[in-house]
Amino acid sequence: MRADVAELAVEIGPLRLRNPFLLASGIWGESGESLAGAWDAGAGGVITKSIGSAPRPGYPNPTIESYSDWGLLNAMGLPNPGIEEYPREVAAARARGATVIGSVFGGDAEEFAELARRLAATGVVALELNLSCPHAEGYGTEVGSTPDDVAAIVRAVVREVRVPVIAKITPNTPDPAALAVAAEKAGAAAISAINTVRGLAIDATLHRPVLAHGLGGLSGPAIKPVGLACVWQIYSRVQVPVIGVGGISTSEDALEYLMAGARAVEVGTAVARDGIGVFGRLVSGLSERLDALGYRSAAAAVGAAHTAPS
Amino acid sequence: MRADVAELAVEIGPLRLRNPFLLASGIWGESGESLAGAWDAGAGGVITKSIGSAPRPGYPNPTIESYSDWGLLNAMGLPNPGIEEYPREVAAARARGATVIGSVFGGDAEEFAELARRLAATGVVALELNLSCPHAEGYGTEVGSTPDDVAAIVRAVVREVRVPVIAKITPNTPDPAALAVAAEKAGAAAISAINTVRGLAIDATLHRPVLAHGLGGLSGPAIKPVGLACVWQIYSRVQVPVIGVGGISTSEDALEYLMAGARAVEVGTAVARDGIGVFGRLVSGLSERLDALGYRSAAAAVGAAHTAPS
Amino acid sequence: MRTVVRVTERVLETPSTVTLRFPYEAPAGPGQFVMIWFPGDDELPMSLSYTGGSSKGVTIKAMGETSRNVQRLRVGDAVGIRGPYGNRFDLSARRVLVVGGGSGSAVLAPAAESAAASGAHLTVALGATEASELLFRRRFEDMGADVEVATDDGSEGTHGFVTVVAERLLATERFDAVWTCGPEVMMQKVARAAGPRNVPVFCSVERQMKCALGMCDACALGPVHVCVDGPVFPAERLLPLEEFGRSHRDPSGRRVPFGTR
Amino acid sequence: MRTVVRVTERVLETPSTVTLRFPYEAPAGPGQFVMIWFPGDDELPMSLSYTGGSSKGVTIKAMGETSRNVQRLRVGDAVGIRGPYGNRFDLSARRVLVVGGGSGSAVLAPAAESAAASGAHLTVALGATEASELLFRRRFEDMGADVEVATDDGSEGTHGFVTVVAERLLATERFDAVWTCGPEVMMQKVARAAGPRNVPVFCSVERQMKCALGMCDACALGPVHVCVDGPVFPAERLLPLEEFGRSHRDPSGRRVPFGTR
Ligand SMILES: Cc1cc2nc3c(=O)[nH]c(=O)nc-3n(C[C@H](O)[C@H](O)[C@H](O)COP(=O)(O)OP(=O)(O)OC[C@H]3O[C@@H](n4cnc5c(N)ncnc54)[C@H](O)[C@@H]3O)c2cc1C
Ligand SMILES: Cc1cc2nc3c(=O)[nH]c(=O)nc-3n(C[C@H](O)[C@H](O)[C@H](O)COP(=O)(O)OP(=O)(O)OC[C@H]3O[C@@H](n4cnc5c(N)ncnc54)[C@H](O)[C@@H]3O)c2cc1C
Ligand SMILES: Cc1cc2nc3c(=O)[nH]c(=O)nc-3n(C[C@H](O)[C@H](O)[C@H](O)COP(=O)(O)O)c2cc1C
Ligand SMILES: Cc1cc2nc3c(=O)[nH]c(=O)nc-3n(C[C@H](O)[C@H](O)[C@H](O)COP(=O)(O)O)c2cc1C
Ligand code: FES
Ligand code: FES
Repeated sequence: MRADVAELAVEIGPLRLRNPFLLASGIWGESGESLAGAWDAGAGGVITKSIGSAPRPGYPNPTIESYSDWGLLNAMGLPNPGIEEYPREVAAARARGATVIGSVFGGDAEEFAELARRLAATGVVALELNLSCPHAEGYGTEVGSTPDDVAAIVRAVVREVRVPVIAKITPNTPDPAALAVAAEKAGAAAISAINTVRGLAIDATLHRPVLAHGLGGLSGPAIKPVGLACVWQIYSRVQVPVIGVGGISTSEDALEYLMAGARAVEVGTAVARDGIGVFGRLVSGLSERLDALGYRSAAAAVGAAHTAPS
Repeated sequence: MRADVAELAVEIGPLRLRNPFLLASGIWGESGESLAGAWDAGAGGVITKSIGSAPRPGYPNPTIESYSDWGLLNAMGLPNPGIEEYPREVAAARARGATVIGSVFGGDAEEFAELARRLAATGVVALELNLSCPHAEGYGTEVGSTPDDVAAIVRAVVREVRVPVIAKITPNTPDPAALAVAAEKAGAAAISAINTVRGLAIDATLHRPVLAHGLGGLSGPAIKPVGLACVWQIYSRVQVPVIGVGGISTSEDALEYLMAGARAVEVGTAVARDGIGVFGRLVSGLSERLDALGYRSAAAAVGAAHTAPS
Repeated sequence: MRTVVRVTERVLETPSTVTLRFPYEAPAGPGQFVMIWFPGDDELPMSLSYTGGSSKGVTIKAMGETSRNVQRLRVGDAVGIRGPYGNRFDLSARRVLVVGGGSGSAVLAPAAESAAASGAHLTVALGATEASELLFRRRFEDMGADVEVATDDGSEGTHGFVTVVAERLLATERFDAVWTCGPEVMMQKVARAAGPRNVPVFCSVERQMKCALGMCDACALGPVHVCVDGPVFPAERLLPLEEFGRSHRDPSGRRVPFGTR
Repeated sequence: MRTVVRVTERVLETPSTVTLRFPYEAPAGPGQFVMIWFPGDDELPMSLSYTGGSSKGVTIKAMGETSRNVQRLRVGDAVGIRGPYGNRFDLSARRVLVVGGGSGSAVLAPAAESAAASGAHLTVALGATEASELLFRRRFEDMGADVEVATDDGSEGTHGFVTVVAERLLATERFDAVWTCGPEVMMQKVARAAGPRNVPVFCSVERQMKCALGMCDACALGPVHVCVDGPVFPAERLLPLEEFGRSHRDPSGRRVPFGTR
């Protein structure tokens, strides 16, 4: 028996997570049984697919392109069964004991607010706002790309719901911290960063984009530096907790995010490469690393890289 | 003897390049002899290190972190001998016959204009504006992150010089095409995209950022999808030629950029992995691929992915 | 990790089904599938109907828009391939009953072929709407299998569902395993007939697929992801699932009963 | 690709020079260097003074701020290592004259050690400001080399520059090769003395280094990049260069004559 085992539970505002590892939105989140499966595999909480007002088939295939073991480009196109049907999936996951965080996307503040209200009613413990969905089909920019947009959406949602609201920030911006500050001022209880990085794949032999939609979002190891930079910048400008996302597949990656300022992390693409068992490995790996470095808890490591002795 | 060999020479406005492969700014560009070396190795043109008003040592080491074979993070901090000393390096490269493009960076439009004027006087065939340098030390955003900034800088430079002005666009923006459109309207003869993607590396054992500066810029294969997306978006919104940069290390990569809309490409990080011989391989590889796909010239492939038959 | 290949051979197997052969080096086994991209059109999961060596193949039945368009592909046309994905049939059984309906033979034929080559004895129950649609009948015969057929219209063999043939065979002969692929109701019936006789049944199932990497949840079937946990499952894993044989999920993730759009 | 290691051994070689040993698996050979990061301080290029096996070492002379700070590192302290980078000494010569000045012995000692182990005969001309600063004198003696010393203050051996010793040795003995590392003016003199006698001279040179990957141009010396083309060069490659022995470039890339800041 080891005398000291680091405490892995973390708090995101009023929310207590049994460990810092959340299933990222869009991964395994279409069905309640899958959400429950990720919870059973050891996730500290699971985030639903981003849910919209109406059922959406998403873009046609090809929807993904993968790059050896360092990256994945996707343009799923936010497929989801819609807010009408989705509550049964949340119920299925909750029935199995999962800590479920809802994710919603909309075209404007009003739509976000209405979706949030309805998803909150299913008993999710928090709501994450996907502030990186395209404004309109085929057009490059995103709903949450200016501080004003972000503030308007967060404000509208916070008025509607009592659960903590997490603003998920895009990396495709000159100043992610400015978006986070806007979200915090508007009442967000936490900031998550990042969503995918805008990208495109071309097949030269076929002289066309690979993804049916053309533009997509890059995820996986390649974006870890990008996510770390955003978390680093955001952490030093907001008071609310930050949740790190982007390229996390090992406990070392997660620890780097904690030290950059994340209080919890989300894991997406790693599920594709390593299977859902990745959560078990992340949990035990982080525990060992924290012990080895002498941290008594995951929380104690949060932001450590900002205060390194020189 | 093959009957048809694709023409590799391309035109960027009034500028004719013997092939589409340019040495990217910041790579081998501190000394004139190195620039000449890249030219001798087969580059279609060489871009100088970004030159500022005064000599700058750059940030202390560590200035780079590498990720297996897919990426590199750097925060060199724009080291350069300053505009006073640098002309001798351009002269040395030109004496060896190199097609030299100058690169400058500044804190505002006025500084850019003055630097451009002085560098243009050295006989560079074009000027690239590095519109991605930090506004101020340690602060995250960049000089060229809004269309207004970009327009003001380009306008000021275009007034001062007669050589074609290339605006180099940051990927850390919601809408790269908007920056490109602003540059075009202000008189840029071409757009180059992209500079590095904002990133950070943390060492968890040492609980501190790896780079002395903290934040850095990601380059190499990992950012190819990001660069392709920017070129793709820019190409469909401007008339002037686009120059693709980011993660190019094979002729296939280059061809993808051409098809996304680039008329020429810049090669940076690949020089670290593959040596300067990469230029020779890129030139011959592109020639073969164009032949195999039935293109009579590199120029004929430009934008091909925008008009794919469905 | 996508490879663009050119079709080297095209065989019209039935009036509605075409086989495309192409060079593809990645090792694969019977049961596995690829994601095949028809440029300008959809990318679809397709079982490898030829799994060995460097010339692979898929056998595609005209169903919806893409699979209909694909019938027009010609030798020399380019397609994108990624994979193979998913698991393989366990080829250790020595006496195997193969039950195929419609395009199900596409995945069953290479499995049967491998088993036959290593000495297994195969009995094949083959079903189709009509005689001309019986897929790979000749291929099964060529490997020395006993082939019995059923057609919906009675144009050949038993008049009616192939399940009738399968039930009779299960009642009269002894098998170590049943391999089946076809409509889920068919597979359900086969599994229920084999269960009491303690013959393990392996079903190859189909679901909506997008990533094929076990990530996007498009292919979720209860607790499993068909793309990585399957497509081949022991029937006892499937029978308890509420959705098996009853509903699948459309591209948006809505649950849709079989037989409706 | 950076590894954080902990110092396992610390040896004070001279009053101003310390050797740090640490576990580092990557294979390396004499002549190569690592980029060693002293957290909270600079990252510097350092030749490996111990290149074999999994316990590597560097030997650091107090020069500027970082290399002075480093003298205070203790066993158990963490440093970051990347590399090894650069080329190696050609160890095929059988009669070698080794000429080291100051910390130059750091890179020459492992080369000499390897050559001696395979039967080469070594003569070492070692120079330093004063007797106590003669680096690795004992290590050279232990490998069976003939060691001759020179000190600037005459506290031991020849009074004056080590080049005087080297010139005398070159005039009186026969060598297949000369290996040298130290101030460039020293190496220049050695090369000029050996040239007429047709003895090839290999110099290990130092330049400003940042990337160590052949990309940033910080280490450019005429047409070569010391980090990837060197650090070991045949003298005839260096002697024609305008900068060799005369100037280097400061961190901004400005050309600075040696001996000035
Ligand atoms: C692992 C795997 C392996 C496969 N292997 C093969 C194979 O070897 N050969 C082969 O031909 N196919 C195979 N398929 C099926 C194939 O991927 C396609 O689903 C099929 O070709 C139809 O695609 P489509 O886009 O042309 O048609 P779709 O437009 O998707 O329509 C397909 C058919 O299903 C009907 N349909 C569509 N939606 C519904 C619905 N909601 N409810 C009920 N019916 C609906 C349509 O009316 C049509 O008849 C496999 C699928 C999987 C998952
Ligand atoms: C490939 C390679 C291998 C090396 N191997 C070793 C080794 O094994 N052992 C070792 O001790 N060092 C080695 N060095 C040198 C080492 O990297 C450092 O340069 C040295 O330790 C001084 O670093 P510093 O930061 O402490 O000093 P700095 O602050 O860089 O100053 C170093 C010294 O040089 C002087 N100086 C600084 N700038 C100038 C200038 N412009 N002109 C003239 N003098 C100047 C300073 O006054 C000071 O005396 C190697 C360098 C290279 C490139
Ligand atoms: C296939 C896929 C689907 C995604 N869908 C969503 C989504 O619906 N909503 C959302 O906020 N983020 C979505 N994301 C982004 C992820 O939640 C995450 O922010 C991103 O992938 C970076 O993390 P990773 O590198 O661990 O994958 C999706 C990512 C992928 C790869
Ligand atoms: C070490 C290094 C230094 C760079 N310095 C500059 C610079 O001075 N000016 C500039 O515009 N871009 C600079 N860049 C960016 C490159 O020119 C290029 O835009 C970027 O690296 C992406 O291309 P790559 O993936 O081929 O490296 C630098 C990149 C690297 C890696
Ligand atoms: S197809 Fe995406 S999880 Fe199976
Ligand atoms: S140190 Fe960067 S090129 Fe040599």
